[in-house]
Amino acid sequence: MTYIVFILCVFLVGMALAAILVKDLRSAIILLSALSLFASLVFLIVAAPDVAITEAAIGSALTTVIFVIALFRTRKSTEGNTSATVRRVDESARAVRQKETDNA
Amino acid sequence: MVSPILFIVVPLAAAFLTVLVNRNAGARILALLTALTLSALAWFWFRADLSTPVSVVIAGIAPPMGIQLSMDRLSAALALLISVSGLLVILYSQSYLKSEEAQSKHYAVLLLLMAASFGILLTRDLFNLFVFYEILCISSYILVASEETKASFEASLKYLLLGSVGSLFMLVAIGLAYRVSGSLAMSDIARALGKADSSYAMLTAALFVLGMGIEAAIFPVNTWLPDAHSSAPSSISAVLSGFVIELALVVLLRISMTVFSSVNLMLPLRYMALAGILIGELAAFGQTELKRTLAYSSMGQVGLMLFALTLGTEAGRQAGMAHLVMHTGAKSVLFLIAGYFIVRTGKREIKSYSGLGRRMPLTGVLFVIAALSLVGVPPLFGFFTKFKILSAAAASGATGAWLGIAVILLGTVLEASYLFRVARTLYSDPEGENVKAVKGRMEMDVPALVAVFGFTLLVIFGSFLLPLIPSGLAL
Amino acid sequence: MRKLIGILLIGGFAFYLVTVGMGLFSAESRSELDSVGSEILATSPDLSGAANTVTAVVVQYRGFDTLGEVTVLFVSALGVGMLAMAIKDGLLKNLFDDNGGFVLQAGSLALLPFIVLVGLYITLHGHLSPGGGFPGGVIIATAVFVVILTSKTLSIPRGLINVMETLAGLGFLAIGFVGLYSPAQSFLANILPKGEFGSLLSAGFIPVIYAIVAIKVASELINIISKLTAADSDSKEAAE
Amino acid sequence: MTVPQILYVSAFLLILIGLYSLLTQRNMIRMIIGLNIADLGVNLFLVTIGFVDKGSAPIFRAQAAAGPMVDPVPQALVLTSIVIGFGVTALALTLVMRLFVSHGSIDTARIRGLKW
Repeated sequence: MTYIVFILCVFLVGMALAAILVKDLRSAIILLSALSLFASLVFLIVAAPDVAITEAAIGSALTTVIFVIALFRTRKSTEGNTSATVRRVDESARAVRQKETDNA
Repeated sequence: MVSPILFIVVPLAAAFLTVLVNRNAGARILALLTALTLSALAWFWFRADLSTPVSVVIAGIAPPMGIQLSMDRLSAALALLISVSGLLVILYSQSYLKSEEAQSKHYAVLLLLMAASFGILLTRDLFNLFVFYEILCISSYILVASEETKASFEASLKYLLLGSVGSLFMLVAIGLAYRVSGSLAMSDIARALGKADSSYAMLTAALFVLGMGIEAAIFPVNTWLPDAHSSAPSSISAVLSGFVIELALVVLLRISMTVFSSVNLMLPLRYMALAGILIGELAAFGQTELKRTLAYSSMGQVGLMLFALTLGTEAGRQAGMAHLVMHTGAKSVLFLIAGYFIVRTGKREIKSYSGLGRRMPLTGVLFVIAALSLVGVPPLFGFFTKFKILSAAAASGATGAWLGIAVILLGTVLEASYLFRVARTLYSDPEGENVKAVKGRMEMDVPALVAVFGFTLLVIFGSFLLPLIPSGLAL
Repeated sequence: MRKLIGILLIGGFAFYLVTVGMGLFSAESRSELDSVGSEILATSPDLSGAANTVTAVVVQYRGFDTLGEVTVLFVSALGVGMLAMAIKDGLLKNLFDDNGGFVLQAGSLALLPFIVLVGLYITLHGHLSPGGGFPGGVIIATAVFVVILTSKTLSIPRGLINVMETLAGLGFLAIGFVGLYSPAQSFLANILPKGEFGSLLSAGFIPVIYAIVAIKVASELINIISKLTAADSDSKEAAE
Repeated sequence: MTVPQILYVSAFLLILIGLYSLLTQRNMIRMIIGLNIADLGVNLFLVTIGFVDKGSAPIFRAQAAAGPMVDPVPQALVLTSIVIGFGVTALALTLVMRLFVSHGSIDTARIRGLKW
């Protein structure tokens, strides 16, 4: 058990470092979410299942949702107005869908 | 049977209900009624015989397993102060916030702030204290941001980030305390820390004081205060400067005297207090905006109270509590009137208020009275409290007491000069453009005037309350 | 400069904590509890009737904290509601106009009852197994988020959610008052019959409180997310 | 090293990493990420305090598990702390969104109104 905890804790610290050092904000948020999920695994191992389930639901899922919403809403647009951002997001969404239909 | 628990439950229930009341008027009336109920409750407890504190256990489980609330004389006095100032501020908001949209939620948050204040006063469980402290902090952040200006959002976020770090420190301290005592009840922790290793107790106490000191605006961690108090809506500035920081200060002091009695925190706190007085008053002297001046002045006044409370003598504690009551009255009056000056002129700088005292004669007089009391001019309440602090310091013989007296006198001189500057501007000859810029009727609205008048009564006749102010900062 | 100050501050703090803290855990790790926890473990089955002791602590021994905790969420939801009203950039509206097609919409609606069921299970078994009102409420709210994310025209019944929120809050306080005016004479006292240990209908008021907490948490979270994702028209409606 | 020591050290490192990020970052969302990491560290610390060697989860089952149970009280505290952390995060991010609407930036260096 000591080894499992040790490896998981090394992961935890590594992920935390990565989350604050990584350039891309999106990656940082996803790393935070993964960090939370790993932490809930640690909680499960050290006999705290209640904490684990709450951390997984709130820390890992909900917090990420809020962070992603905040990221979308604070995305810097090149022209300085939001309509351009909207257009860009729309275009990328359309491109993704196009690709999917192509693949299908 | 009137249980102290009503202090927490009544505002909570009213806040939950406010969400359903979408009309502003309804929310206002609900908030006013709640504050009236709370004032009546507080009056009941203030009059009650509390020579032995009344304790209530939650869920019928005695501490250390359960949570215990306890009502003593200090809590009853502060509860009365909080509920009456809450009542007056809600009355004032009625006319001040008229133009704002969707203010009904604002009242709910204000009620929750009051519930949390009562919670941290009454609880005797360290973690329960933390939970109520968090409610207090979060509602303060929201109320600061509710001015909805650029500056208020920034101030609120800054306050939030600093406050969250403080809560983290507090939580670590609670964890350390639980590790050594195996309990969360304050009395158990006090006993266990007394026996523990001194560096361990010191670390726990330092983390806790640093964490909670952020809300109490103790010197090194009070950088949020001038921004938050000056960019909040004026009624909220009155609440935050009027009782929130004082409350945090008193609770912090009570905890460091009881739970952390094994650690000598008084001396470092006393020097922090002196640094706070100097920096606050010096910074206030240099400000050009009225509300910012008042905010920095609060910083200095908190230092003054902290100095008196940490003297370690009965007289010092009594003087500190008296000064706290005086400051609640005076600073509320000043902030509430400053709010109206901003509404009438649309400007925040002191120099644009020239001649306003002649246009609003009654308001101007009330402002000057509160300012004089804050400086400590006889026969106002402020004179007696400041005098008591100085004499207590001289009699205590504590380390740094004489240095403290010198700093307080210097602070008083600075305070007198900047408040006199404001008063002179109010009664100077108005410049042509300013007269036109002033809109609205001559005086403040009636409810606001009543509220300000209530606080002014406290400032003038507070000296008669002196024998009633309790001093025991007991657990 | 900022970095330097940050490193210095944190380094000093680190040094102190490590020196004291390693001393704290340097002794061989404990095999026995020497805290109030052991007392709680001994008395909990009789006193609360809950198999899960953490639940017993959260709801009964420290139920007052839970009331405060629910209030913290309530305050944040109020704050988010007050502040989010003026964010009107229309970005998310456009984002969510991209509704993902029929399969996703129908699928999310079909999933809704199942996710809610899981949430209810976790909530109501809180006194028997890990879980309880907080994760249960989050899961129930998640079911609604999935529908929000996929559908274009769904409008959240704000009024209904507000009513639920208020009723849940008042219900919690009412249960507290029942305890206060019952023979136990103590706020939040567990006066309901304890039932058979380990069965679903046991532990007195613990499942009731957890159900209330779940409703409260779910409605707060739906409120927060729907305010934050609200499009222009929606936020105007909320302002009224 | 024993399990509590490993947990203690990593909880402590998480707090430090989070606080470092909070103090040095200029992007407000990154500051809040730092706050969350520190929060997680504190939660891990609290769980560590209640840990007992070879302890089982504090749930009574039909077939009684051998050995001691871990302390349930810190776990209850952590539940509260997680929920409070979420509330603060949601509020902070809403404030950041509002600041972006009024200033067009989430960089503290570009927001000039107040000194940070």
